[in-house]
Amino acid sequence: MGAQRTIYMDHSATTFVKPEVANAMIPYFTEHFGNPSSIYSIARESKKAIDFARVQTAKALGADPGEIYFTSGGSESDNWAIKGVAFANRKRGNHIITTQIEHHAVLHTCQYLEKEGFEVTYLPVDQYGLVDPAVLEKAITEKTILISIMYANNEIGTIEPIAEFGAIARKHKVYFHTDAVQAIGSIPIDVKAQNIDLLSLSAHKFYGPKGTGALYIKKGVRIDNLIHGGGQERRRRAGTENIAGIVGLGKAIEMATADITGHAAKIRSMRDRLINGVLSTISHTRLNGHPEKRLAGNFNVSFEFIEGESMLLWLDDEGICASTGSACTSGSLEPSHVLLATGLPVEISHGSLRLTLGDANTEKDVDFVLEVLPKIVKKLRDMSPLFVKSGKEGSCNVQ
Amino acid sequence: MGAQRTIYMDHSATTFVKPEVANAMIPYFTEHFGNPSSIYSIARESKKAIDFARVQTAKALGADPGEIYFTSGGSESDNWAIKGVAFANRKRGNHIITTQIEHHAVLHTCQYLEKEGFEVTYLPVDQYGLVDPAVLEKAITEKTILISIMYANNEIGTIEPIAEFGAIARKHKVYFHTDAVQAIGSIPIDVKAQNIDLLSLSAHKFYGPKGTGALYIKKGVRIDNLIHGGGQERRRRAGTENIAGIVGLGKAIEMATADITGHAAKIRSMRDRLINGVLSTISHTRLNGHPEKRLAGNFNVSFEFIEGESMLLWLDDEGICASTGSACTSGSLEPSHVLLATGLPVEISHGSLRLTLGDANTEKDVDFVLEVLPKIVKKLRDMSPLFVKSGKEGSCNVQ
Amino acid sequence: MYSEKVMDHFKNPRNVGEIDNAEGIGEVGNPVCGDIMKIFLKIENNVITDAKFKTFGCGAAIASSSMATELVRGKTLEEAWEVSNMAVAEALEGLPPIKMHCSVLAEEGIHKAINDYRVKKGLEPWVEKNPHSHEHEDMTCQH
Amino acid sequence: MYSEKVMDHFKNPRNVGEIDNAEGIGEVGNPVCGDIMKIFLKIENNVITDAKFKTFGCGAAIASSSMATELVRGKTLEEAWEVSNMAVAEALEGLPPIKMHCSVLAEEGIHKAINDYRVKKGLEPWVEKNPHSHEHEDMTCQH
Ligand SMILES: Cc1ncc(COP(=O)(O)O)c(C=O)c1O
Ligand SMILES: Cc1ncc(COP(=O)(O)O)c(C=O)c1O
Repeated sequence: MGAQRTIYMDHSATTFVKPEVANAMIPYFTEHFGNPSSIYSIARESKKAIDFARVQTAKALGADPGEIYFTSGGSESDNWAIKGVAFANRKRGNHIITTQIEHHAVLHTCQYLEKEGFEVTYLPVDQYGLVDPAVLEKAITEKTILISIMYANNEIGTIEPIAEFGAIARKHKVYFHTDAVQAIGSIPIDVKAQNIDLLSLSAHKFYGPKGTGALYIKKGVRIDNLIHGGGQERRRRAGTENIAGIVGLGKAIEMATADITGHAAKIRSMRDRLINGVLSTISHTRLNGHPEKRLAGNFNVSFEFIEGESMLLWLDDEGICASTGSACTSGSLEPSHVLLATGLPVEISHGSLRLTLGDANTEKDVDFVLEVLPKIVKKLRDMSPLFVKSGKEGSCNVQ
Repeated sequence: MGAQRTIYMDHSATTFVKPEVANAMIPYFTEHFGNPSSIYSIARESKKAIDFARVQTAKALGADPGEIYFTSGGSESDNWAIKGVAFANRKRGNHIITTQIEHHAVLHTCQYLEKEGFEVTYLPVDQYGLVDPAVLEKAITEKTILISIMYANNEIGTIEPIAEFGAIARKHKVYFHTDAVQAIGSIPIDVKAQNIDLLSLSAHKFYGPKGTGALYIKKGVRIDNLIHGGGQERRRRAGTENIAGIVGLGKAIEMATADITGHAAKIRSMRDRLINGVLSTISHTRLNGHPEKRLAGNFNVSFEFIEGESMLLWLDDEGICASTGSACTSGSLEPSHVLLATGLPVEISHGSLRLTLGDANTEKDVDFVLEVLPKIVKKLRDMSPLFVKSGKEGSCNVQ
Repeated sequence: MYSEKVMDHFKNPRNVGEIDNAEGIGEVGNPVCGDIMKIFLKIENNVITDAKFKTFGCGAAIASSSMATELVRGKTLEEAWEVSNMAVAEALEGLPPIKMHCSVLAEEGIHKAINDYRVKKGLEPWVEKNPHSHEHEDMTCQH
Repeated sequence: MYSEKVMDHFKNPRNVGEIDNAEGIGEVGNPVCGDIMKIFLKIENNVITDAKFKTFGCGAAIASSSMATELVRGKTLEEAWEVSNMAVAEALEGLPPIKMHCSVLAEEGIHKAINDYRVKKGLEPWVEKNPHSHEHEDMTCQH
């Protein structure tokens, strides 16, 4: 299409790899390529590099290095955490608690477990996407073996009260897993203080490479393997280690967590200008997610009377990369399960747009989106049969 | 230690990434990083790159691109193929046939399935590591749903008669999976002609990156997902695609299969000189695996009266990278299950060495190993209490 | 994802708008499913002399509306009735499988507008020859 | 994987060889398990004046043999008996957990050689104070 430059506002879908991270990885392709399980010198180099990345990752979470297991990404980590704990603790109970707004890597895994004889409670959320700790506590039965609640939502950015959930889980002696894929680098995490037993993360969400993630497993947690085979990752995750990827994850998480507060403040200030600009210039517009308890870079908005994909296509034409809902479902016709869970009417959920800011953005990008987006919304509303019906006046903004 | 240069003879453990492959990958880290599930232009670049790699991979196997699913490596592919087919076909039967010499990614997966109520037959092999097709056919019962036999063994290099197994499986309407992790680039593969229903491969065994593999799933095969979640890989393997890794796999498999015969001939000639040199200068030495039906680069040898690890340490001191058995078990005290399956006595299996040649090697490397290895064996035998007992004379070489 | 033709009709949609006192109007779709099309036909002497649309929907829905109105302009009602969803999709140089329902919607919109005209004229509405052709697996939202 | 001390004793093992007419000889281990140690002691006036070994085994086994023979040289039999596997491992600046059994083997070899001497002299063999200390989880091959 006709774009001169690219404005990337889809950091929650994936991020570019930072040059420092790529540079850290490259020597492990052609030079230090030894299989870390071998005993010769070049293999020991690989092993050292992995050990170092494990320390970097552990530090970012307040965990011990021995509690970090590298995986192929967030989806594998979620699958492993949930199936692994479910199957290993089947004798203690068959009940799992999660929420209606989880990522599909959690939801579909839970649905799979339902077929295998497990019972799953999907907790509701309020209009902002928050799970109520009291509702969680009430859902616990003596058969409950696992609670899995995401740290921050990938679509609407809402940050959940994880420490409260952790305390409840601990009190009832139930394992607590959190999908923190969106939280790393945006929110300070301390797995010990927050009573987290298992935590999933994925490198490509914080300027690391795709295809590398980790699962934190607190010492002592009973969990089955997901991928059986060789003795890698202390016999818990088979497969020759993706050394370059692991090195990249380590470097990326170190950089992403070096100054979370300062970094988030910078992103948040750009994001807030974007939110305010859009909500004040475009009518019939709703902010989705919580006004304050949200990821620094997340802006999720619904424009009434128009449909999301056509917005995306026009934005793309202007060089702006955005999404409706999550990246994995943007090819689908189904409205976002997250927006519906917050009570947004289906027809309005179709007109949703997610702009997620990050290190690729500058204030100029915000200016440009604020210039372009109102025109696109107007153009689409002008051809929408719904807009006329409802009248152009009036506003139902949710602030 | 004191080595001047590195002689890498452990290509079956892992390979370096070829510069052409690394160069193909690098743009996908910092530049073309878009999530292929998104709809904007930069994401479409990612999608195109993955589609292209899928075509490259399919071509190398004689498959359709729609039958290739990218994974995080050989272990995941093996786990997916075996558990996926087992669980999806449970109603038809609960019997699986494999062999005693499979990689642990297959063996441990089968052992896990035994706990889940499946019955597994582990076929024996002859002294060369060959599975007898007649024995396979006899093992099939009406409950058999899957046969999994490796294409070529990672330790002793023996190449199995895969087309014969495929024909038997087809005749009895049983799914046939082969772990071809070691075969890619060494043996021409044609999944259609060989009646293969599922095939595992791993990029880092043919000069591609670690942490990327693929599973070929013939159209129509009933198989459950292993990693649930987003709709990637046509809804069969969730997780944001490792684009750089997939691009690397595509490029690597294209290069590795461009001239298999010519490439294998070159490696084989170096390898044969190494085998002949070692067997003719060192007594009490046995060649493991089949004399002809073996991977071009594989040399597996047992030296009586000495132990493998101490050999490796001395070789490493000379800059030579080698292994005993497979890389994943080299940290373990257990003798190789593959060597034992061929009938090698346990005490002799402890003195085994695997040298696997590949594109990192030159004729000079062979010269150097032939110069150094006899001295190392002599030094260790001189301090072995077994050597004196058995007498220094006589030879029991197996040719 | 979309053909150049689809993108052209999405970015430069032909015949957007309404026709005052249109002889035939057809509205199909459902906001819950994410697409609504409203087709306006000007009909003179059994011939469609003008066609316009308003659409709420994805890129394919807008392009299908644009193309369908283009295709029926100048046609007799009998000819216009025969413009199938496949004809719309083909004229657009193809649609992704999950977007085929948009061309179905366009066909339905034209049919509904023609029948609106016929009913107003006191004629029998035509019946869909093959209503089942409008069912397609990929639809997750049935209209 | 191995400490520098282990590598030193592996690459430059002290006291390799046999002692003709050794007063005490102890052979422990099993070729099936991948390690055998044979310890030779020269004993004069209740003191170990020379110690040598032959070992079939991994790097840690060779280094443990070397270190154990170093440690017992010049010691009285009573003192030598007290040289534990932990002492061997510590003198080697540590061993990986899965290799700790090699130091155990070295302790056992020394004990066996001392008792070989005692029995030949018509004395009671000493009993292992704490034989269970030699069991360790990481061993997959029990000797
Ligand atoms: C025969 C065979 N199968 C499976 C694997 C596992 O592959 P990966 O380590 O890439 O998971 C390997 C190598 O490690 C292998 O040699
Ligand atoms: C909250 C959340 N969980 C899990 C995932 C899955 O991670 P990956 O795509 O790296 O497997 C994602 C992103 O795709 C996510 O946003």
